[in-house]
Amino acid sequence: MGTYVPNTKTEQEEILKSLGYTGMEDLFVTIPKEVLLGRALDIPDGISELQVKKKLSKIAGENKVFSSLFRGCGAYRHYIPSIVKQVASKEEFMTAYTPYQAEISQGTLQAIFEFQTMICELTGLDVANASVYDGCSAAAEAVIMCRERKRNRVLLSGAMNPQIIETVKTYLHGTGAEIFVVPAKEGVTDKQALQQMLDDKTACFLVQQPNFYGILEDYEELGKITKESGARYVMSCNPILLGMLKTPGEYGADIAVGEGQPLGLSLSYGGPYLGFMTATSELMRKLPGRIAGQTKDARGETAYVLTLQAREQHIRREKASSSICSNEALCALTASVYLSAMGKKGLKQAATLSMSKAHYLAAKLCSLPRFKMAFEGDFVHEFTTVYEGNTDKLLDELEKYGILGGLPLQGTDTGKIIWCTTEMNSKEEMDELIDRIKEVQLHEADI
Amino acid sequence: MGTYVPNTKTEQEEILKSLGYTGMEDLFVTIPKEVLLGRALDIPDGISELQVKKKLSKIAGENKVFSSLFRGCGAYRHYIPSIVKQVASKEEFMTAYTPYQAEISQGTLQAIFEFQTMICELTGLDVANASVYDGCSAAAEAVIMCRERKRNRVLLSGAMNPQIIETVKTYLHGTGAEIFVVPAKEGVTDKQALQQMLDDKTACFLVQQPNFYGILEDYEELGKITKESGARYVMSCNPILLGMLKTPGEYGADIAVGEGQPLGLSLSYGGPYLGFMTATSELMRKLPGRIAGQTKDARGETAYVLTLQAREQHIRREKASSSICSNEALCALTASVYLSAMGKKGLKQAATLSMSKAHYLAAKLCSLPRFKMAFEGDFVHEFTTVYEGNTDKLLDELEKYGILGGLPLQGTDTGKIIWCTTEMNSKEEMDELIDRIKEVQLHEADI
Amino acid sequence: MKLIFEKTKIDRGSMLLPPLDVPETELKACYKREKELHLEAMPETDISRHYTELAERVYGVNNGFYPLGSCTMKYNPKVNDEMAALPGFTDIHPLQPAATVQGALKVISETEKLLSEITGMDDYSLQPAAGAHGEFTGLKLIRAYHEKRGDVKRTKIIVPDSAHGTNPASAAMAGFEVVNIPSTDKGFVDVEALKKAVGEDTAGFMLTNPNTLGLFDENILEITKIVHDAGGLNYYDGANLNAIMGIARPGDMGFDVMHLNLHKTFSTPHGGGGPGSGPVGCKKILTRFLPVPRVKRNGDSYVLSEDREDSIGRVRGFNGNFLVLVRALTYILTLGADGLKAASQNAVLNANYLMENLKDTYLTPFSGPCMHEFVISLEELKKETGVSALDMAKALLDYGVHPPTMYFPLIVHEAFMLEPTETESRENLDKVISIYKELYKRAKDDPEDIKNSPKKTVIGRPDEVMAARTPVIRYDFTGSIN
Amino acid sequence: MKLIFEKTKIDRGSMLLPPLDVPETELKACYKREKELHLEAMPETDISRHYTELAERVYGVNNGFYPLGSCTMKYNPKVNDEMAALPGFTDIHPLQPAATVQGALKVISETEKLLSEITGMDDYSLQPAAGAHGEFTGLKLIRAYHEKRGDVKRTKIIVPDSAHGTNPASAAMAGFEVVNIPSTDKGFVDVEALKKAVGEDTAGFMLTNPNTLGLFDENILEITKIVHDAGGLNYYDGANLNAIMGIARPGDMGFDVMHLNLHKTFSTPHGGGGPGSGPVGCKKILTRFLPVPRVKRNGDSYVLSEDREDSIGRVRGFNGNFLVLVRALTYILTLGADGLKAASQNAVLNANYLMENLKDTYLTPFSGPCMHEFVISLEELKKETGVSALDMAKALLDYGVHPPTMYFPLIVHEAFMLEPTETESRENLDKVISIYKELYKRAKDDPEDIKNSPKKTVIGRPDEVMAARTPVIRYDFTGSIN
Repeated sequence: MGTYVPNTKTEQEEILKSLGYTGMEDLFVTIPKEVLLGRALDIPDGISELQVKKKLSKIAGENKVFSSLFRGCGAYRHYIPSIVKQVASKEEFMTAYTPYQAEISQGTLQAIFEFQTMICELTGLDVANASVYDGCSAAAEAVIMCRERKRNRVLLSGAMNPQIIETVKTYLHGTGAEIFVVPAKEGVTDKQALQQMLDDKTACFLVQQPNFYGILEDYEELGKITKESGARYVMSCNPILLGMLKTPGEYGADIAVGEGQPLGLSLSYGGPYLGFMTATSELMRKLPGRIAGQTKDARGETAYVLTLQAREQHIRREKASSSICSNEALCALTASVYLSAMGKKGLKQAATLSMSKAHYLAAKLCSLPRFKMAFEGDFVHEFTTVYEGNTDKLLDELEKYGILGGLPLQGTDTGKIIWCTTEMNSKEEMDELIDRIKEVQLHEADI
Repeated sequence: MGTYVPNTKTEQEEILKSLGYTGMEDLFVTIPKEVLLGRALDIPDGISELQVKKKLSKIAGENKVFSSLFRGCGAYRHYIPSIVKQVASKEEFMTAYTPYQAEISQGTLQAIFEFQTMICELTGLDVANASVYDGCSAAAEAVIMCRERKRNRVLLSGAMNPQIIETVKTYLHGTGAEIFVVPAKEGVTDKQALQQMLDDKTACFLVQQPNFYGILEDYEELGKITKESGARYVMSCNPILLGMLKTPGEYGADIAVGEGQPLGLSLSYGGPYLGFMTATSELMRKLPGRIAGQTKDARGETAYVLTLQAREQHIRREKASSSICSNEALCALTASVYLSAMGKKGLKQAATLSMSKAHYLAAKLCSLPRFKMAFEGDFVHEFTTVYEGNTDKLLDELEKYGILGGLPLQGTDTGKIIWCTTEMNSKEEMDELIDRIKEVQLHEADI
Repeated sequence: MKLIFEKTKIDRGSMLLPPLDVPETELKACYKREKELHLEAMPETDISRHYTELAERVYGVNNGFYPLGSCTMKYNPKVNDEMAALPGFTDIHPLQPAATVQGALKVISETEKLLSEITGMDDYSLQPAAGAHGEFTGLKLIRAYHEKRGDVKRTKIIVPDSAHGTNPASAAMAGFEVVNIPSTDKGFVDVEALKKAVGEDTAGFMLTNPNTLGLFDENILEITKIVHDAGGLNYYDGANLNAIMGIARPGDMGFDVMHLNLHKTFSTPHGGGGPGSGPVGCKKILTRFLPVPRVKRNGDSYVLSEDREDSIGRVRGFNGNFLVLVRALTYILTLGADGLKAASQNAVLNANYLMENLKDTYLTPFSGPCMHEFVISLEELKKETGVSALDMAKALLDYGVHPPTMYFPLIVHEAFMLEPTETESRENLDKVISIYKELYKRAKDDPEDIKNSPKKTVIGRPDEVMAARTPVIRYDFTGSIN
Repeated sequence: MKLIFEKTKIDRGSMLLPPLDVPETELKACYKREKELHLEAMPETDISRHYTELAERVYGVNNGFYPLGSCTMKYNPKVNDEMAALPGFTDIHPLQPAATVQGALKVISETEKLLSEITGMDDYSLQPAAGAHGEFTGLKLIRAYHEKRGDVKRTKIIVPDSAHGTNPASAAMAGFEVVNIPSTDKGFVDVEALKKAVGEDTAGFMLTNPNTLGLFDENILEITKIVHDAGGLNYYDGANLNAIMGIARPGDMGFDVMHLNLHKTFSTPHGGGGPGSGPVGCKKILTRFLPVPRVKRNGDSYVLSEDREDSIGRVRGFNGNFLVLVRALTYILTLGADGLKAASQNAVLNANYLMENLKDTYLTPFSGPCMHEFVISLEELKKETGVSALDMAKALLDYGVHPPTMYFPLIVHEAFMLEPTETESRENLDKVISIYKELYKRAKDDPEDIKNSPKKTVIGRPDEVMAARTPVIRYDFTGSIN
């Protein structure tokens, strides 16, 4: 049996005796007999650390790590500086609880305050929270922020990542909100449709920057249309690209959210990730989740605390704006370290490298037979192609060479592939990808 | 160019200007022109962190990590608890210098004090130092400790690891010492030869526990013979096995040394490792290297300092007992954490597992054709076989299956293989090894 | 200490990324950010020092005793972290084809199975990222269940007033009306009140058991039956599961759906407030509604199914807080059936030992045995000396131990809720006992001194009112950058 | 704080190793340890806390400014550690066949080549584990050289009195007689004294250049020529190489053999006193004597050669402090030709900036430019106020910065030797400058206060005399265990 119980059997017996008990079962006399399990759990008995390490290492070995990877769609393989992992693994940051006792949690609180500041800087908005579960739930929480008694319609761009749309729908199901997807046309939100769907019952419109297909939309115009109807304008953004792209603040967004994973978090099969949320100051008291604030201590020195807790569940109970209490503090810390190491120039460099490589790859791909761009819009580091061939087979073949190609779309989008590049993809890798595709195509032609 | 220089070009120019200089070259005017390099170093220019990580990872990939490993001979693959690596990677322990400023180095100093205590406990001797470079240099330093003006002969057991013998020889070459190897007979020190070689000029006799071939010698008798001649008795020991074996202290040794690597350090192609040194109190002031001692501070509280520095090079200069000033502090810390996690029971468990597996494997091997034990002596977790076949070919074939077999000996010992098992070798692994050997033998028979 | 923005005021450059190896693509001007970005690259030396300084200002489980009631701050084993750092887990993309992530799918599937047996549920979803997220998801399952049956009038969730605040908040968020019912003085469910509250509009009932006083509800089977008989479902808040692993199971008490906090019971680190993980388990009647994606067995291999016929849909992106799951799985496999039971036994033993040794000094409103936590009341002390629970908590900071949960549950005035967990040795508890006794004596002898605590911490008591009244929640660059 | 032995007094068991899966072999009684072993397994929780507590009592480069002269406490990049932790480096046995460790052999071979070019040497051995070990090895090469030529009367090594203590100690250890010669007031070699000292018994001469005053010896070529002309060899102590990378090379100054400290110049962490690494480089005339094993190229692959015809033999087991080499190689590849030079330039720039800004307050005996370090003298201050260099150092501790090297070199009284290194930003230096100025003022205003320093550290000044007179160098269990 593996165990982290420090007391020895002898000590346990001594304690039991000192309490006047004869056995462990005496401690559980208050549990009704009918409820006692009365048998051992039907799971294996414990094993030593050596054995568990062998076991988990074997399971990890059953996953394939692609050295060459061209897939994004919400999870991005950016470079993670060594300092980032090192800092985030500090035991104090790892093992502390939510910073309720401010006096012995200044490190966590200040780190959150710094994170909030950095996210505000990136998005060009006024206030931010300490983070939420992930980018999808951040979008859902943003929608909840926008709802008012008289504004109950929620419009979602159909050119957003479907996971965002689905999560918003789940969150709002049964709450009386009406959710509509504004159709995409040529890979971007159909502006006319949006115009028509907006009314004085509309709480908000959500759009993604760049969108699911990798395209930069006309965020200026979309924002204008939305705000004219009195609805809130919400953008879901890629934080690394915000080092280069016009910000939600500049586009007049009321709220910006996004998936913070690109900021130094590993792919990790989807989590833990990091949802960030920013808003105009007007909306500050509607932000869900934890918020760190600056104040003074009894000695007159600067101090940090969790603040604005009147919004929260442990005070407001069923009247709280959200039930969320955990943020993703350690992930937020990771993102802060990443941003500190990269700085504005580094961030822009990552964005430029990612973008330039995407354009190089797009041109190369479209020079191949049966490949063409799916849409005409401007793109950054993701783009969508149409392949007039068997996409599944193509991607399977690439996998054999240790290459994870773009994401093949399903349903009405079958044949489309969304590709992604970052600074991690070297020219050699891309050229090899092209060569491999040529081989596959040659081979197909043979048959 | 990769760089850890924080100052920007602008700042550097500002500083130069403030110093009254116009360029960096002004800083180096005191270097005679003839000596200035006057060209760039003929090595590649620097690269980014991303690139260097790719490069080193590729080089690391050019080494083969054996999942199944039966080789020891001075470096042992024992289980390293997760807590050990975690503690030893704490930045403070990693990046501090030698604890000259005791007030801000109590952590390092106390850790060394605790290490010294644990090593004394393991060896059953009175005093220990903060560690030296490795097991071989520890043996050499021990010999130096024993030399006296009238005692200049050094006797080394020929059944020791040849690396120890070679290192002692290098250390003492040119110092006027006479070094003799006491021949091994049947895999152990020839007692009669030892008796004959000892005289009143002999400073010490060194023997290994267990010895190079894995055998436990008659340390009681060897010690008795040695001490009767007035020479010092020095033992080089495996620290994990000391949790189970009779200690140098019990055998009457004056000094015990050894390689500390088994105590939680990874194999690491041979380093960094850890030499430990212990002695009777009588020899305390002859111990080389750093020693941490307990004292009181100005407030009357317990404090730790580097002590007995009158022995050391920075005080004694050419009259110092050794020039060593670095110990392997971080490795010593690692060993302490390992010992704290294992405890005496865990240590004994590791020794028992290692020993039992060795005996299982020895029996299995010797049930195969052409295999037999090389010697009759009692062994613990290493043993030597004789193979009447092509040992090189046999081991090559095993490598193809991901198995690193025992160490094949050369020269007069050709045909002998020293095998080693630890708690890391499962029964399945050993059975697979046997099966693979059978296959090789079958295949050889076919030809 | 200074903020990171005050330490580095110019961008000192980064050497992390390689030069461009393809032609540069220039972003069109219309898309370009114009607003200045205050984000200066800090040299690695200074990053290392800044975060070292911050880390020294954080108290974690590795720093000492952390008996936060209902938070189960047990030791976080390092082997779990080591396993979660394996490249085979960290470097896989969430949208990789199933054939290339069989190990990851096995982690999810095995963890689901193990948790099902430990809690007596039929299946689990590991999607929710935290406890409150799990509650929300579980309540969505209850909604889906009634909807599927066309039973649309069931709009109310009954919550005892002793419940954690997340319970009513999650229920409201999931679109339910919340009906609060009172508790008995032991924090038990007031059975009569429950009987009155249930009806045709009852969607479900939420309960933590053992409750926040550390007491196991003696009427648990009657309670769940009342709800079932009324057509409602029973929700179990798993916050306090650490008391009963291998001893009793929510599934055997009549609960239909529950969440766990892997970061409590299953030892994954809290990270200063996350990432957590809040798996949701349920009985067969609800499994069809579990959120997507689901891991399914297809012959010898696993697949990830997005099939959503009856599912409530997606509650977050991708596949849950995967690396947290790896840690929890490592823990469960290490402990196993015998180790989990031993953990709960020692958690309860430690709580009773601590309570027994404090009860002569402090008022413990309920006599033992308690479960894994217990409550003491400082009401008398406050009346006598003016020293409040808050004051006592702050004074504890100066002893280098973390205070207990304060002022909860509400039914005990000036409450301290202590949960020592199983990973403290008797030696540690004895040390804590002597601290608590000394503290009590000091409070009696010199109350003013206690009220002026803490003194040794890096800051004194912060002004929370000022923080909330004039919120400063980000650094203002305009005031400090030239 | 308590010792680990005082925290855990009973063995609390370990769950690290699996049960035996083969029949148990019992050790014969005669081999069994009888003496009690005081080594109690500590629970992981408490291990984590004990070493956290210890770590908090250590000041590392990650904690702040660390200007220890001649120790080159530069920042230790984390990428180096990350590379050294790759399983391909940590999990290979030193006795694996060469074909299975081509990567490791490449690490050694490439590092040897890079160091050769950086220092102007013809070849390197990476065997020595530390600087003093490198000195010892280098001196053995000198001995072997003379022996090989039958020149057995060369038994003396000349060492300037300004040298690090390890120089004479290593020479003595290598079996040489040490001849001390005086230095000039700038710490330069007294050329006339050297001329007198050399002769037919001269085996070699050891020098640190730039010297410990941070000054480059202007007569360097003359000096090395004098030794060569007398038939001796020149040994370069690489402790101060950080001043001159890419700018000047020992090999071009007439040195025949040298050692480097990878843990100084090449940024590998010092580990609180090791592991270090002290590679030895030499000119062609000495390469045949380098210690075994040697990495050699054999066609497309590397082999490890134990061929020892002229070699001095083995100076330690296996293949050097390999993981330290991995770190240094990572560092050199990262910086490259341009980065190494930039590092030295900024190291020298920072030293000059610091000196310039302190010289109005403190006495700097030598006017600029200095190299990478410089010396200030507190002699005047001491005369005036009684405040010694030691007092000032202790007072610096209370500012949270590490004091400089004290009382070295000996030719400057009450010396502080400061080496800021290149990895400090101007912002950091400015902070330090203001601390030093404030400290000086305080020493003038209130000398007693300084003499009572430090006050904020976890211990006050320790009694070193007591430690040495009545040595307690291990814990005594007999007094404390029942």
